[in-house]
Amino acid sequence: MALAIDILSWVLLSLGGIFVFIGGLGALRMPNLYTRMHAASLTDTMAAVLIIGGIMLQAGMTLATIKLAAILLFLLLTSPTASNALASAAILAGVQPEEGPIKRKVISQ
Amino acid sequence: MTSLAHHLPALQVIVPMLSAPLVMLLQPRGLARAAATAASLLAFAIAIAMTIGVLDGNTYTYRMGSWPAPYGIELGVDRFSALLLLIVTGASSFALLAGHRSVDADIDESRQPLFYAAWLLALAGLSGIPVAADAFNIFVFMEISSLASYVIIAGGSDRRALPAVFKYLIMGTIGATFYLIGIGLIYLMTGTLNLADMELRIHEVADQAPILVAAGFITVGLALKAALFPLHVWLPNSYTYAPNTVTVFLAACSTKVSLYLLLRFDFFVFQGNLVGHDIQFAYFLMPLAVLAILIASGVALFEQNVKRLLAYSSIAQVGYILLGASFVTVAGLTASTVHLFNHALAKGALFLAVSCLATQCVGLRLPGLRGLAKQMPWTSAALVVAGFSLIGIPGTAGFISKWYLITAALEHGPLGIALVVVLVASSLMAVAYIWRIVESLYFGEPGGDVSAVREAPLLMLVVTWVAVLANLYFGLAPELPVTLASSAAETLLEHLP
Amino acid sequence: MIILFGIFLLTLLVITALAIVRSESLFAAVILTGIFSLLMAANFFLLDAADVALTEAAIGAGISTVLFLGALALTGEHERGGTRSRLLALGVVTITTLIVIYATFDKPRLGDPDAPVQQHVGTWYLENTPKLIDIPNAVTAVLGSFRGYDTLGEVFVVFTAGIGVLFLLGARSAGRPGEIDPANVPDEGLRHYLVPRVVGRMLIPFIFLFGLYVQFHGDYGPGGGFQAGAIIAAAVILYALLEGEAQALRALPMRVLKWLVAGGALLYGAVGVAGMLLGGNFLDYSVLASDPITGQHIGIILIELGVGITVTGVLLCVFHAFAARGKA
Amino acid sequence: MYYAVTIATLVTMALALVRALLGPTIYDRLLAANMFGTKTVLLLSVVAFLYGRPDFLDLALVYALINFIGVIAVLEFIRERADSSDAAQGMDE
Amino acid sequence: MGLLGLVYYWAFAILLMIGFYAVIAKPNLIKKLIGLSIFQAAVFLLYITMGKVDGGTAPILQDGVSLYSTPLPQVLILTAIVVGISTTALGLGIVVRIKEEYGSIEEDEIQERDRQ
Repeated sequence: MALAIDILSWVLLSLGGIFVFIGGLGALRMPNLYTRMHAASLTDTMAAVLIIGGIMLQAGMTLATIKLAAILLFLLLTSPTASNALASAAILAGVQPEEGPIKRKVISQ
Repeated sequence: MTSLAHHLPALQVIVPMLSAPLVMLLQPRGLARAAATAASLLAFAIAIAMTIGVLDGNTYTYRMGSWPAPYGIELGVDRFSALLLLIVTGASSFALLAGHRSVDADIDESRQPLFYAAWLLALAGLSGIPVAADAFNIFVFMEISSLASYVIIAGGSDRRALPAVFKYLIMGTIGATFYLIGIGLIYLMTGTLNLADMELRIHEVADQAPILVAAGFITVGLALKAALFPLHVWLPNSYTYAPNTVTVFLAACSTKVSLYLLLRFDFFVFQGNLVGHDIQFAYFLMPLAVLAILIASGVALFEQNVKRLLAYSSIAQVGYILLGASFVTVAGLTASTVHLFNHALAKGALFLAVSCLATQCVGLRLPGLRGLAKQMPWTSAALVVAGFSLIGIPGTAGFISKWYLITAALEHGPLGIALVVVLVASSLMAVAYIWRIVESLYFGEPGGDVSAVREAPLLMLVVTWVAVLANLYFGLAPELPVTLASSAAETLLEHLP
Repeated sequence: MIILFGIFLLTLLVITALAIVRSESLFAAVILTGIFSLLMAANFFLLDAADVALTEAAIGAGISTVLFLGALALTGEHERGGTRSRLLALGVVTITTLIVIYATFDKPRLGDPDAPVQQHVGTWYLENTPKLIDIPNAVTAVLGSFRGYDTLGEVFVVFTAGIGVLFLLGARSAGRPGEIDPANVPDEGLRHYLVPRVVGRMLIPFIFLFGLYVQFHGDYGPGGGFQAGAIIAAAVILYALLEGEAQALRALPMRVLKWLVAGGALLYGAVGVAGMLLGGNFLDYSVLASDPITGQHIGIILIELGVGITVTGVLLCVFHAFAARGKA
Repeated sequence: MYYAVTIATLVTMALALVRALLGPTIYDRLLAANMFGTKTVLLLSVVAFLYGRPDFLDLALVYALINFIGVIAVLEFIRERADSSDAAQGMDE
Repeated sequence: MGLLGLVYYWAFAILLMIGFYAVIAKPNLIKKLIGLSIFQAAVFLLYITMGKVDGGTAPILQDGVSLYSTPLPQVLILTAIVVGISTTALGLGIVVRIKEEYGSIEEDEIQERDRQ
């Protein structure tokens, strides 16, 4: 049983690590603001769930787990909210998603 | 009564400090002013009590929170710090007593409680530094006094006060941060923050690079705060555009406290241990002091604004004080410590007289002062006598310190004679720039109609004249500052190897 | 391994700092300053300074960003660019840096248990905190009791800054009324953004609760008055951002805030004076109760409370002072 | 495994930092800053366990909270600026 | 380890340099304040670095742990951080007033306007 939990938690942690990295890559490499946001915010949430879930399994039933749950809850609430607010602010300000093939080079400025 | 005497060093700081929040909450401005003045006078009384105590041979130490010394924070008052406390609390009390006209003119009523609260904090910060015996505690109080000084300087109605104060804030913070780096490095090598403990423990590591670097950082940081030439650029504008009362207070004591700290660190903490300290003084500080004296006096010769003129003269006086210290002899240190006191008296009295002038004359430019002596005889006379003291005419306090400086310089052979020449030259320059004020007041033709000009309010005049008479008194009977200063000098030198 | 993480973070820190200095948009610089603070805090955490990391995060990344933004809203966000006296600056800076680097050669290496810092006073604190004060967090013990006088000074530094900003921004300048009437300020706050508003409102009570936890748990874990004050102030600032200044001012009027500012400082001072009246020295908490250790506990809780109140009050006063200046 | 997660987080922080430096719009920077914040939270949670001091998770909570407030503050700032001037085009370079 | 330990001190030196440069060379007043906070943050790093001990942990006493980093530098830096934010807040207040009075926050423009 303990082994199963260990394996499960390692799987979660490594998946989380991969998600984190993919998100970072996406935020860097995607061509425009909205796609970057897409990459960043989705992986953010997923990675947080996976990593904190993994740690929670390691921690077992302690005060730490409750704190971790609080952190997770907090992240789940605030992270998408911040992304949403960001996107709507960008749209209101008139930042246009670019269509078609990428015109600008990504790392131009 | 003994228990009260025991608490005096703590009370010196906490009376003004804890009065500040109370003053802030007092709404009618008269009440806030009265409370601030009362707190300041109480602090002055405590300083006098402690001075009497140290003259009787006591030294005060106080353990905050009753924790033993290197672990808790210790306070200590010896003769040197007592002298400083007298200057700080005295300047604050005189300025507050004389100042309500000037404050009313510059600051609207609703903001006055905040102003007086900040004033008290500046007072608490400035008196917290001489009392403290812990390096980091000094930093904290340095910051209280600096922040509070920025606030009260920025209260001036002239908009140019704002950039001036911003410059002061930047340079002051750099100075304080340098100081923080310095004590960080010392702490790194000794593991302690208590000054006395530091002196002992620094001995083992004195030849290591961090200590040398720390000495450099602390000296430069404090020199910034003390407006030592060429790090003085924040001072003239800050003093010029601050409300007049604030100038009286800060000009009399704020750079002095940093100088005190510089001397204290150099002699107590570093000197006994650091290789090449005499080089630091002879080749580094002494030339700077001479330059400060000559250049700042020279600039003062051509200034049109009275406050600015006196501010440059203050930079020159910092040079005098440092020059005395750079001899590293009893005579030299006595001279510079006496000058700390006497310059505070002279400059305080001068700026008090200037703030009397300011009640009638907007702008305080020399041409605007022409012919005011007839209308304001008492103010003008006060200005003249205080000016004499600044120049160092015999019979005034200024003479005493110049005399000691010259005696100390003469101990140094040919170099000393050259320095005496510098001193005489700069005194002549002081005669010239004070004369420019006197000339405008007494012999200038009024530019316009001056019949509406009245003498300053009675209370201001009385306070100004008390300060002026103090100049004369300490010129004729200089025992108090000289006793304190010479024993301060001896204690400073005791720490040399 | 962890030291490598630290060095990686330091590299990021230096890059961020360079970018901040080079950036011509002040707005971008402020955002980067937030990142800088987070990096700094992460570094502090790796160096075992949990309390400092907490403070740096709450104050550096949170409050100071908000304050900078508040000022930027009033001053404009573009730097005109260019540098002044570049050579002089480079000269001074290079000399300073060389001197500092010169000092590093004789330094005890990082983490050396025999370094003087670890020996003398530091050991004493670690050994005596359980005996004399009996709380687990040695940082709180030193902060609150052994060096309580510094902390008092620190509270008064914050207090000075608070009254300073009130004093400066209370001044009437051309065409600007000093105070705004909170009743008739129209639509403001993030009302257009429904989602943040709903979520934010939901979170505020929890943030408050967490602030109180940090305040009173400071004896046992990282935390204390400064951090709690910053967190609670942040909660109120969040409320003000979501619902508008006026709402926040209605909940906590300026008058109340001023009392908080003065009250916290006075509470701290009063604890010290109480020690004096009961026969100890200033800030001696041992005499506050019959048992010295209980006395220390009472003293530390009270002064931390004073710190928290003043910090909350000052930060909110400063925030409102900037905001009011913009709206008027 | 904690180490691997830490390294992944650190690398992502670096990537986010690059995005924050490149911009080009302020929203990109803000996005990067937000991402940076959540990564710091994760980093702290993991390192707290790496150090064996899970009581330091309080810190991570504070970071999450401060990060959120920071983003909201910046958005409010942008909105206010957009209200007061029409110069705001979202581009800052 | 020896060299790695020095890296922290050097990072302190470099950050100090960057902040100090911004304070001296940047004419924009807000940029100066930002530089000032970097400058101060560098000093915080110096203090915290010296408190760290190998294999130690944060000075929050716990059963079963015997080696702690020393608490004193952390206390000092807690104080210094708060002092830093106070200075920044006051500085920003002054900058806002300068902007209102002069219409600019660039040092040379302000000097120019004073000369008029």
